Amino acid sequence: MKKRDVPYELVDIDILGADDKALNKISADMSLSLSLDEMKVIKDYFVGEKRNPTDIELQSLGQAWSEHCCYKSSKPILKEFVFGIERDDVLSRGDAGVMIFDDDYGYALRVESHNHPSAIEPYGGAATGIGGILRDVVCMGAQPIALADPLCFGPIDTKEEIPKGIKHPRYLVNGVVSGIRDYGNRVGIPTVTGGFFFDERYTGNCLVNVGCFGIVKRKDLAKNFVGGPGEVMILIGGRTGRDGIHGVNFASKDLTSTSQDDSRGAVQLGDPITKEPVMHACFEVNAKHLITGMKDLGGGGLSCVVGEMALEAGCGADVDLEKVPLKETGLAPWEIWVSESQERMMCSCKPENVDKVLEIFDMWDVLATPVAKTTDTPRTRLFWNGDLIFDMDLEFLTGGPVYHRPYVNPKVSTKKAEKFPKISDGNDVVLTLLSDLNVASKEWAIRQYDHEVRAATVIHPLVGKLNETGPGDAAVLMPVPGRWKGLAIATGCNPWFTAEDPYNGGMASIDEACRNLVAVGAAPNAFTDCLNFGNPEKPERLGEFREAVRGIGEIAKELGIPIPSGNVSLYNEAPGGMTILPTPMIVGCGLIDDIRKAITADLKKEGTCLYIVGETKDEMGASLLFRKFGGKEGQVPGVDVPALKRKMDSLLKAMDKGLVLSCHDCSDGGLAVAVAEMCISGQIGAEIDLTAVGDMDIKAKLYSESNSRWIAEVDGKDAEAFEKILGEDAICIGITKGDSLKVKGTKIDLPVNEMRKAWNEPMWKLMGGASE
Amino acid sequence: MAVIEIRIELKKGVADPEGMNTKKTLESLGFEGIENVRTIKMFEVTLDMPADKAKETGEEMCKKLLANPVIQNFSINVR
Amino acid sequence: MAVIEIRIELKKGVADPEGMNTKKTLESLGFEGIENVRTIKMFEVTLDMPADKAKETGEEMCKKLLANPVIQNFSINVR
Amino acid sequence: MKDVKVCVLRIEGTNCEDEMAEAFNMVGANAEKVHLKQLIGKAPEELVRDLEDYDILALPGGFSAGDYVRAGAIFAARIKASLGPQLKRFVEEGKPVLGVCNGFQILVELGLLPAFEMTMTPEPDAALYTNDSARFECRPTLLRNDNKGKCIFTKDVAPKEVLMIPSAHGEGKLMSMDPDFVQKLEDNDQIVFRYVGPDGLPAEYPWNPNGSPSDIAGICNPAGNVMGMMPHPERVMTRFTHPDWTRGYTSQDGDGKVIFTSVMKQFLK
Ligand SMILES: Nc1ncnc2c1ncn2[C@@H]1O[C@H](COP(=O)(O)OP(=O)(O)O)[C@@H](O)[C@H]1O
Ligand SMILES: [Mg+2]
Repeated sequence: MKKRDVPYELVDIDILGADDKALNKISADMSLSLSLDEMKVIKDYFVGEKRNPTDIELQSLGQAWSEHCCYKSSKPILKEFVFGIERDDVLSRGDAGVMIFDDDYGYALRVESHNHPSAIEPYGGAATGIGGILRDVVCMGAQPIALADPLCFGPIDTKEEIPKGIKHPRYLVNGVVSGIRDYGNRVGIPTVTGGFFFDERYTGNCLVNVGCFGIVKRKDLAKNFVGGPGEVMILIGGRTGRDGIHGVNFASKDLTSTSQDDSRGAVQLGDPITKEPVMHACFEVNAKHLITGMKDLGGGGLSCVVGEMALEAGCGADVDLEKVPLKETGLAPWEIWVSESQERMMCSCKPENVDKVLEIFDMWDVLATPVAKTTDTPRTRLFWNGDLIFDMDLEFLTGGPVYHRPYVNPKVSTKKAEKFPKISDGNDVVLTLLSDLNVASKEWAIRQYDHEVRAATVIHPLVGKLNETGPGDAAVLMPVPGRWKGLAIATGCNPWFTAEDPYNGGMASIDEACRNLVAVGAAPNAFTDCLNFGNPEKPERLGEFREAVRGIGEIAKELGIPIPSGNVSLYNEAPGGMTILPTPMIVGCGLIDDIRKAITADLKKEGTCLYIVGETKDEMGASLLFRKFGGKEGQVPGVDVPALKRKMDSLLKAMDKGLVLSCHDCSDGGLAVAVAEMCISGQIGAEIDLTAVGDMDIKAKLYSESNSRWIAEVDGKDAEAFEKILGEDAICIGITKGDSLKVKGTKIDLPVNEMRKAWNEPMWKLMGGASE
Repeated sequence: MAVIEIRIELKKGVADPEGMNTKKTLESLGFEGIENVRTIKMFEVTLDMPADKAKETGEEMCKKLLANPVIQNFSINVR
Repeated sequence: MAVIEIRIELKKGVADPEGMNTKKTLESLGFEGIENVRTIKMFEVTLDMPADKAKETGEEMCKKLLANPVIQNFSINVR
Repeated sequence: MKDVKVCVLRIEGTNCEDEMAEAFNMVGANAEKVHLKQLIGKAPEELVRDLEDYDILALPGGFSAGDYVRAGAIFAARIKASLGPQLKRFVEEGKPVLGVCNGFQILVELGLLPAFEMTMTPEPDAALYTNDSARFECRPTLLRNDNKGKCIFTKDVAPKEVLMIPSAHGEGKLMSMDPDFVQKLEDNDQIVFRYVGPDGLPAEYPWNPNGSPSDIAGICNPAGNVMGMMPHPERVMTRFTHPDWTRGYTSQDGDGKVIFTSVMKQFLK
């Protein structure tokens, strides 16, 4: 290592003369997180260049070649199963996916993880997660219209001692929800859907997944790369500082008990009030067609965005690094280059438009600085006051390694080894399931989020009587003022299924997203995913990942529904090596032609018929009942995709004809919990008779979590028409009546108010505050 | 009875958006010569215990709830 | 150069929901003997001027922006 | 009807301006979103605007300047420093001024509400303070029109009529240290909306989401042309953004619309 004799910090690294040990030492000393093999490839490159690299060049490689930036372990698997489900209505697969919404508009979708920063600093980690996902949508030229936040934590009611270096789940939940609230509410984008998953296996490594959805005039759809050589690249928004250095490397390794102290630089607070005008200004320059491309600064900061924007257009870039506006003086060039300071975007424009672009940013009091020019050779060159300090081939820099790592397929849970737990046939089981934190009301969080700002929320996250609500399935938005066309958004994921049977679990996640969308009357149109898994260098973990992705890919392909965007988060392992539940988080988007036909889950009146749509099978594996009462093994629910398709089509048809009063999907806790939830939100009881559901034990009928099922409420006068459309897929299971839920052949006889209390109170009690 | 003041401030190097926005506004109101604005959060806690015990308790409170050691420093002052 | 600390607290008699909430949470974590928790907001302002002028400026800042006289008192401390 | 020009004023962090402008446009006005900089000449020439050219001023919701320091304080301070006299004139001419949520907080910080003694008091007479729950509350609220006829924003609302208008705020408790505060408001017919429970009885939490004394949700100035309210009428212009519309409805109009039609009425002459 040799400090160069210049009035700023620059070091030449002797890689040409380094042996294996020295290469490892360089990687460790500079926190590059590069393996020996990777260091060797880099050495070969510089042998070819006949010189040693500078520190900034090596740092740049460390960023670009991280798992987070280049998907080196996951890419082959994604390619094999989920990429390339083509359909004509995919408008873009950029930083966010964009699909056709109607003749004039497209909608954008993307979900991303912010797991490791949130485990260390929940408030700032979650807030900057929201900030980052917003930028992914903004750089498509799309106005964000909704946020989603599926979250996974350790049990907040745990009585156990939390290991050192780990924060209590309750503290994490509070911090994460506050962070999402303060950022989302302040930028004025409604958080309309999400999820909470609680399990011991998330205690050491919580998951914070955030999704964003936007709407864009098709003629204004932005590109995420430059238009060609000779253009100017303008850095927009926040200043660059030492915050957020090495964030991507941090995201690409397991957490350790000292992560807290080591990774301080990777944690930031986020500044929504800088972001808000940045969004306005970006839309304005884009709508006026003054720019050629736009991309956000996320993982890897400038080091990733400049190269990616240029290379995609076959160009290179010359950067004047000293022009980057800084938060503090004295940053080394490499720090500026890799810093992940928040609230920054990059855009490119023709030289003649620079002044007009700068004027608009100035009007919004947003800092904007030309920092680079595009060239016609695919190389990035960095200058510091004219000195060349970085000169690299872009293909090499951004290409990154690809690994076909070894994997073993996991052993799956079977019916043969099933142990059905001893349970009563009375009220206590239903109440226990309703008050399980994974089922119980999430109102404590939902009402802290503004889910109505922008005045376009048609179906809210909680449904039913005012201030006496129950759980909804999907949110529905009316994104274009004056048009009735709607966009529905829902999450789907079953980490417990995925742990016991990753292939079926992957399928079930998509199935659930579809069920939720169809339950409100929307036809599934596209998915985005955030694949949260463990360390891919362990063959068992990679096997789980591969099987889950195979499940997701196969069902999406067979349904013909594209996945135009997504994100992978690996290395989710806690200090001590405890791995998370494999968690393929799916967010689905659906379209509904007329939102006035949308449907909610709350029972509407007494004396109507209740149907179950879809076949109930003896599939108890990984069910909530088994988890709660100590059942073992069992068949994990699979998906019959043609049947799913048929049921979705006919149910949507019945809804379109106005035959369905309310509808709710069956998921955790099966049919019993689904009906109970509909009673809770409608404040109406029901009398259920499951004789026609098949010849299984009544307990399996009540609590099996077979996929592709819904409960539908139908007015007596419409029953015949409904049955005609649904055919054998719908079975009448009872009527709405009185103020208790009764199930024939069991001792279940539960007042709605008692169910409401069991369902409503747990999270309020644990997190503090008064419930409805 | 003891009254303690718990003072929680951001560590050096952690950006303070509220401070920055406040600075900007003060400047737009015509104030000059502002080098920096930092926000600090304080809790005044009245405890039914002797002063030395109160200080210890305050430290526990910071560790368990009030401060995040990753980005914040705390100090306790017994009044 | 002067550093002033502007301390903004609620007037006596104004309930402090954030303080009460914090108290409840601390109690749920097992802390005992808490009589009261009040929240106080502070701004640390670095000013390029002599100390006496800085104090005056701080007062102006409170009147113009930082405090609402209906519910809040302020005090300024020059460091 | 003449072209009714509405200035929907914003700065960074204002975030309900789109729906506020849309709401006015839906009732036939011509609403423009205007940045404060445009009104004080700190903008390119073609963007400079004069407050005087507008018929209505609307301060939308959001988190202006992040609600840092205190909700609405920063925006109010900036308006006061740069636009005070024009704004005072605007109000004295009897032109309508509407503040919703953050807009209400700004009107109070500006001294335009309650403004017992003069058009615009030099210091605030009240404060919108942290909700009793100490949490941001996004939930449906029922508002009863308790105005006796002075407020120009409720001309079309029947006395004691109840509207469902949703709330979403963390600081909405209207406070004053004056023990006669509510009585004074009452005497001047300055109370516009009170939160009520579903049975029309006094609202308990969560129906009163912030603990505001006497369940006050919105007030006007003594002249009746400046109104501030915490709940968001612009979010319920159609029935289909009400949280419970799937349980049945009689009109496709939302409950918020009548506030906008009311104020437009005076331009119909
Ligand atoms: N699991 C996945 N399924 C589909 N697309 C994916 C998946 N993971 C990543 N992608 C897509 O690959 C591209 C690169 O992802 P990423 O590196 O996370 O983006 P960014 O550079 O914005 O952080 C994006 O277009 C993203 O949508
Ligand atoms: Mg991105």
